[in-house]
Amino acid sequence: MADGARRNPLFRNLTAKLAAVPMVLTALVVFAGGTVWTVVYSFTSSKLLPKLKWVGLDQYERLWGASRWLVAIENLLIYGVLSLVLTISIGFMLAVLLDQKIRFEDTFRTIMLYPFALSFIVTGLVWQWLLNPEFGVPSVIKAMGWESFELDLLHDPKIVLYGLLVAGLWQGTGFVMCIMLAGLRGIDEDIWKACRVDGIPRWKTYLFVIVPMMRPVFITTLVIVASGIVKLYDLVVAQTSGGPGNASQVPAMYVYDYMFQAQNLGQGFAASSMMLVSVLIVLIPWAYLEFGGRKRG
Amino acid sequence: VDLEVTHWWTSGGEAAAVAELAKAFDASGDHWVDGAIAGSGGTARPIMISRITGGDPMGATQFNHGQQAMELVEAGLMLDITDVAEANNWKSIVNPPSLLDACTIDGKIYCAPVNIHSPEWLWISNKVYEDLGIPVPQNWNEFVASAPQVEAAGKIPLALGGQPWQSNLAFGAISVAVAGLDVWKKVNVDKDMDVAAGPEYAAVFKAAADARKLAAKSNVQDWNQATNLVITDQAAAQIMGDWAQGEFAVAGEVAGKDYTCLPGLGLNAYLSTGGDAFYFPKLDDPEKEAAQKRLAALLVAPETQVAFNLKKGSLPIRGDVDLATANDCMKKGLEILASGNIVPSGDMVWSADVQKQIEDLMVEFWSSDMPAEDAQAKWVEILKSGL
Amino acid sequence: MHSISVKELTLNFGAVSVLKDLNLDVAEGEFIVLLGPSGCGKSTLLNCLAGLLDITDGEIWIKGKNVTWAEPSERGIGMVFQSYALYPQMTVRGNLSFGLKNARMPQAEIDKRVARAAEILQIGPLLDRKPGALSGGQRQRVAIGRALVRDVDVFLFDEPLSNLDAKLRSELRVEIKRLHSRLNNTMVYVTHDQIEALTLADRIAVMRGGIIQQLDAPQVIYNRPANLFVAGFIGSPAMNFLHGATVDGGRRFEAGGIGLSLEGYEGGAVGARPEVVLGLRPEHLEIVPGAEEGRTIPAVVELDEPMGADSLVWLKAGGAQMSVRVPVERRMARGAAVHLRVDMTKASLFDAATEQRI
Amino acid sequence: MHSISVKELTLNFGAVSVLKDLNLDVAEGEFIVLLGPSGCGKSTLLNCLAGLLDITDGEIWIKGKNVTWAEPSERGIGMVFQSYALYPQMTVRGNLSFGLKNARMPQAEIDKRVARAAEILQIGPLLDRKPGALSGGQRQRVAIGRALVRDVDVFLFDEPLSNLDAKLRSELRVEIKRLHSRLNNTMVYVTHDQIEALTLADRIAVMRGGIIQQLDAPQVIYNRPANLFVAGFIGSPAMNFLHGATVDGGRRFEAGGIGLSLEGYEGGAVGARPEVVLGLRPEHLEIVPGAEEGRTIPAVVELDEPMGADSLVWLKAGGAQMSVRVPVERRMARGAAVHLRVDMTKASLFDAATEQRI
Amino acid sequence: MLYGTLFIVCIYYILPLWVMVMTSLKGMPEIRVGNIFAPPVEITFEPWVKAWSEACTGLNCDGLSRGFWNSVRILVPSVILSIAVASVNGYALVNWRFKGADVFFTILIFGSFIPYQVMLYPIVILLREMGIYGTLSGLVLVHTIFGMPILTLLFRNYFSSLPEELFKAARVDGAGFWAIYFRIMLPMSMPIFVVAVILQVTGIWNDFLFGVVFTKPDIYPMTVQLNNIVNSVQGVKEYNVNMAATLLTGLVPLTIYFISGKLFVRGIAAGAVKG
Ligand SMILES: Nc1ncnc2c1ncn2[C@@H]1O[C@H](COP(=O)(O)OP(=O)(O)OP(=O)(O)O)[C@@H](O)[C@H]1O
Ligand SMILES: Nc1ncnc2c1ncn2[C@@H]1O[C@H](COP(=O)(O)OP(=O)(O)OP(=O)(O)O)[C@@H](O)[C@H]1O
Ligand SMILES: [Mg+2]
Ligand SMILES: [Mg+2]
Repeated sequence: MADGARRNPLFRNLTAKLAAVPMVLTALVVFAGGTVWTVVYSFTSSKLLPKLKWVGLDQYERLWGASRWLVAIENLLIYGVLSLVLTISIGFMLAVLLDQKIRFEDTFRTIMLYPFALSFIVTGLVWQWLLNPEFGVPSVIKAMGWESFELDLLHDPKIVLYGLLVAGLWQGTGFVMCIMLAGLRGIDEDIWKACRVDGIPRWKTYLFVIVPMMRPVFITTLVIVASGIVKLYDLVVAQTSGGPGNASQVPAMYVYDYMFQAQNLGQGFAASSMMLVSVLIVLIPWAYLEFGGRKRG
Repeated sequence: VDLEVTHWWTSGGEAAAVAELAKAFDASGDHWVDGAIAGSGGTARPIMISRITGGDPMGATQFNHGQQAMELVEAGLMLDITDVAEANNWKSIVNPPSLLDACTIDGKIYCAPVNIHSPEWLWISNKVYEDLGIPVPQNWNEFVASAPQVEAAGKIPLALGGQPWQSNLAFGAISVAVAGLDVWKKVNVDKDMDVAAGPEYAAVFKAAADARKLAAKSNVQDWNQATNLVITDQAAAQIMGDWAQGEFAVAGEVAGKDYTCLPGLGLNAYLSTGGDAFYFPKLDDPEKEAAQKRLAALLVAPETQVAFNLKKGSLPIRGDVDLATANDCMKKGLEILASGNIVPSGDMVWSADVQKQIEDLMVEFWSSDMPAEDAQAKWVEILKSGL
Repeated sequence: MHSISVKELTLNFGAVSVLKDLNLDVAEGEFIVLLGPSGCGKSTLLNCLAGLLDITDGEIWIKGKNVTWAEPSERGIGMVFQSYALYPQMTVRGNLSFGLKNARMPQAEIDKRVARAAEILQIGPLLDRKPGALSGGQRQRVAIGRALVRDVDVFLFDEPLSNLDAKLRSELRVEIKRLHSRLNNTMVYVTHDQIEALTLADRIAVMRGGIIQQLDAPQVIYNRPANLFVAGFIGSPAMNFLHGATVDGGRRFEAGGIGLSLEGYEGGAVGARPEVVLGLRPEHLEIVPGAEEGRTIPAVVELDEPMGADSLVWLKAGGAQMSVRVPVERRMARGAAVHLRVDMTKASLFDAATEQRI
Repeated sequence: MHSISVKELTLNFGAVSVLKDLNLDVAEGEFIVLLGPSGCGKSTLLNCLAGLLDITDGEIWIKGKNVTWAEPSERGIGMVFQSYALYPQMTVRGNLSFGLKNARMPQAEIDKRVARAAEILQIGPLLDRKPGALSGGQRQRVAIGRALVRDVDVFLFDEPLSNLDAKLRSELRVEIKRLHSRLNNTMVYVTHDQIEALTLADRIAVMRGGIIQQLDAPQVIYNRPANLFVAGFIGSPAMNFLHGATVDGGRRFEAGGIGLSLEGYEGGAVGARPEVVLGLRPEHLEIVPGAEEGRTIPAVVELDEPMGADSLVWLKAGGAQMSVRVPVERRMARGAAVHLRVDMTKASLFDAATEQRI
Repeated sequence: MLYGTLFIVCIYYILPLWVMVMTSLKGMPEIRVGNIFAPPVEITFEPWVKAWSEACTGLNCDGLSRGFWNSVRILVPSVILSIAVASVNGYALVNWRFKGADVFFTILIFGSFIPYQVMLYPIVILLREMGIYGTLSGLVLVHTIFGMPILTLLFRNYFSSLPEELFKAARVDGAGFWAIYFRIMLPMSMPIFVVAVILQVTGIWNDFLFGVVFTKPDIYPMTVQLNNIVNSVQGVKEYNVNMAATLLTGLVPLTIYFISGKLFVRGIAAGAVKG
């Protein structure tokens, strides 16, 4: 009599476990497996095809000796910090503007969000063109009478990152704005009232009360934006191809170039392993805040 | 039989040349399925390699011959076309023979060369100099000397695209021209690192540093945009391979009249002979294999060679064809070729990895104010790593 | 001078009129409770007083000043919210002093006020904790403290205890009452809990649909509700209603075979009316074994609900369901036929058409 | 045969043990209420009965069958949730018949059962509406109906009335009681509202920290709480506690200058104990003008809370705060010195150390 | 003031679109001389026609039209499959927790941060071993895999915001895993499905890397064709054709945003922020 007998726990809710098989496989085989595979082969001298010829840390030594990689890392840091700060702050400010019970909110929101629908390739091309000093925005400003205006965001190595930034912000702020807006809408109405009764000016309310309260939203956004930054590739390829010179190189390009163009998989894998490490640096604090924090709460 | 052929020839002249190949292939009852991937070899190669290693190979694919495809061959992924080569006697007709050597691994032939490219050309706009009222420079040194006047006239002395390989190409051209064949060979073929670090190459880097100054104002990306600067007389000159000729032709310019071409930068009439070749990944289908072999034979056949290379502006891989219709520049090239003043291309002597690193170095060099000596030192380091 | 004076206040949300020509005068130091079903406009009225909503028409005076268009912080009011609305990332001290700091009050004065509020509310030990680390009751106390430190004349409470459990609610109720008797400032308190209303208020304003139905002392509201709505709304278990008519020139009430003498009913001239409603509170009925002419209603016991201290007996009488409160010791058998003696001096009589008290 | 029998039930969430060796037998047709503070494990126990949580150890028997590892739907139970948990996208009819359809019951039978449930709960006219278009009370009725159609032996309720307002709550309470007397099946009902517990239950299980503190009939729980926790938890306003000692071999209780004779206390042998707590319910105290030796406590009136039907007077007595329930007519002046007469037959006495009733 | 700021901000956002549209309607001569912001003097739809059906890459001169249908063929099954799998994942994670589920989920989330280039090689090997490299199903699988992390997160957050009691009620009613999913959860999840669809349509439609690596020319998606057209510089860049091609490529996701932007925001509020 099966009645009351304890069934094998493995077979309890069997359907649920079967349904989760795709997820488990993806997690284990693709993500975990792929990552481990990559890391393992980063210790080999694989060229065009992966081969298990161990070379220890050679690939890493070479990587950190390559000036292009160093430039890429530095660029990623600069671009990353700027982009994080600006995307989030601009996204938040736009959300605040839209949260003022304005008319045509839908229209404004759509306008700010639509770039998100376009691919980075498109974004890169359009801004490459718009920033062209000969017929883009700079030339128009010149034509409007500001003769001395010189701004060549894409061909001056010192400022090319800002050229990327302009395009990156254009594409990404709308989405962040949406998340922020949703976050703002989730704030208890009474907090606003309490602040008004306390006589706190609006900007102070945002800065000292609302922003701290939206911490989870900020963290989510931070993670989304940060993961995008680490992956930054298409935009650079489309807009500057890493140039002028190496001025706008990013790690993902290095990985790609060395894996496929230089046909030095080992080097590419070493670089990607370093990228994974940087991802971990971003992720672990987040996971700690997000999941560690929840258990306590 | 349908055969998918992948390549990265998408610019105007290139596409026209490919059309010739396709026409010829289709004429034999087969069907050329075009798999063009725009961009450059850098974009296209990973895709091709992924497909071959991923088990979904195309029927034929373009590679620069040399070390690029070697591992694929070693992994047994490529079709051995020795029989085709023997049947058509490629050994004796392919000129220079080094082209076929690059296709040969362990005595077997794996690729069909289609053209010869030589990157060491200087293209000069005659109009710019006519306007200035000075004679058109006849070699690199004269060109450098004339540069201040060009600049004073508000034109760019040297057009250079922003893509990394163009910086690399410019350096390669300058090095053959300035250092001369022997020195070049000592370093690249005999791998003599002392020479690489020596004074001959110091001069090369010095010349490159000069060129860097001249190209400072050029801010285009694609090579053909740079060529276009010369065509439209906004720039005085460009260092580019012989394929630039196709662009001049498409624009209706006439060699000698509208523009001048100087092989080996007018200093040393040596050309390095890289080129494109087609490889044929192994397919399980015997019918397709037969078609692959038909295509291989066709690519080397004289008619195809003429039609293709005329359109592309490159040199044919066999000396026995008649290029009467060839223009001024192409003839210059053919002469050099016939005289045997050739050097092997970088693709043949250095691995992709080393070349990529040199490319990175050159990109850095051309876009910064890195001193020539530093660049040379780094360059030697990279070469040493590839020994 | 009234502490608060609302004159002809109208408030529309778009096309919907939520408050209609509302008048309300609150005396200095008075504790007013706004009571009414959900959506009747209590919070809206409170928000209008606080200046958190722009009114459509009318005037609001606080302490003799027309503040109709003044900012909330300028009105001399403090407000306590149902959800506490504490600033989660600040300590209790920060919560209390945030408004004062913003008004550029000297630190010494701030410290003094915070200390005083902490002492009054007994939250001294909590001052350096964050709201997340407080219990519901403690949070509510901090919320009150935030109003307290502002040293205002008028306190506005919007259902401050609704989020707390029953036990805590009754404790804090007593505390608020004590706070009021200590500070003696004007308080306007929104709730839908009638026990809170009855225990706290000097006067209760019963609202429905944006209109004040009755504004009076709790006992008056309870014992002499002005209309059917108030009668039904106040009291738990609810007042029993018998639909019938007054006959004999208003001397008798008759309904479904029941006849009751109206002698002793304290309303005005009743007169003969075809449709009236007689309201009888459960505790004003008494279960007696035998009928008494004109004073009792025959009834059958349906259910008996012991509630600890006393017990509620549900009966069927005169076609209606009635409840009677009895001491808990008295258990009634289901189906027993009994009689309910009516205390007519405590009954309420309403005109069925106008719903007004007669 | 017990209707439900829980044997040595243990449930851990990770390292936290929520239920500990819990035993509970419920008789056929009994109405059991689980009562306790938030987080004490009431819902957890109910979910274990329903099979919605896998228990760590122990056994659960329903109707004589060991169902410890049976699926929820196989246990012959119906469950009603606090948030109604109606399927928003289905009509009322769809909600009621969903479970039956899952069991592949013939349509005719489904229709019959739905019709019967609709008739019992008087939701016939609502059958084709969606839950969104129903009021809170109606939704709760549908939720009950969903259990009803399944024709189960055991009903499980998890705070079914908590989301409703006071008025509706008392109405539905009566309805549930009626439903029980009509269907006469076993019901386990979770609540933290003691009025619900006291009025509905045949027996109440008072829980704390995953342990049943006392399982008894409502009047016993109310009048003879087994320990301090139960005494303090049940009753609103709460029982008054005086901390003191029994002297004279257990014949007198003394605390802060108060002396009370324990004569009439119905507990067992009291004996002399240094630390005891005397519990007195507000309605078992009487305010009298003069002291009576050994029977009264002197007190000073602090506050007076009229609550409609009666009034609560808060006093300071013997160093503690006490409350007394008086008729609403009797208003007490603040500061008045009075005496409280204790009805010792209804008092409770606890050992301060073990917290158990003496 | 408020509207002024918003207006200026909007110019920044609108400008590129404006330029794209205007340029795509101009002829090449006008582009060479004119201001890029000026509306065309003479409107021509030729660039659009050319981009759609005439532009050449190599030998193929059928513009984007072929890529469009390929993209649709890739898009539809990828979107459906990835959302189906991810929603079931989210549902299983929230309501049918089993041992280790969190570990897998964590790995999955970690996966969403891995640069795609890194995974390219392992995936090539994986697909090769499965024998579906270069096929439509291979690409669909790749999109499903890479869509999984973020979508699963989205669904997980959403489902955990639904009342758990509904799930319990359904279990008491005897519904199993699939019955609850289809009959109870799905009908309640429209907002989050909208978000998922929008994200996936955008992501998959705009994808270039996977499209080019995991397919072959006869199933190249539109973005690959776009890249080919834009990068096949034949003499001078034909900006008008490029812009028209770009716009054509962006048309599908753009339309979806313009139509359902409102739902998107609502869904984001329901799924992304809670969590
Ligand atoms: N911002 C608003 N826009 C439109 N209508 C509103 C708004 N705020 C409130 N209302 C409407 O005004 C009426 C009164 O709302 P109010 O919040 O004052 O009710 P309340 O009496 O406080 O109810 P509760 O007891 O539920 O808090 C309700 O019908 C409500 O729907
Ligand atoms: N899934 C879970 N994981 C860990 N702990 C849990 C979980 N569910 C409940 N608990 C803990 O178990 C204890 C009992 O919870 P339970 O929901 O049974 O309380 P309750 O008596 O129903 O309270 P309430 O009156 O608030 O509904 C609580 O301390 C709670 O924090
Ligand atoms: Mg309200
Ligand atoms: Mg519970």
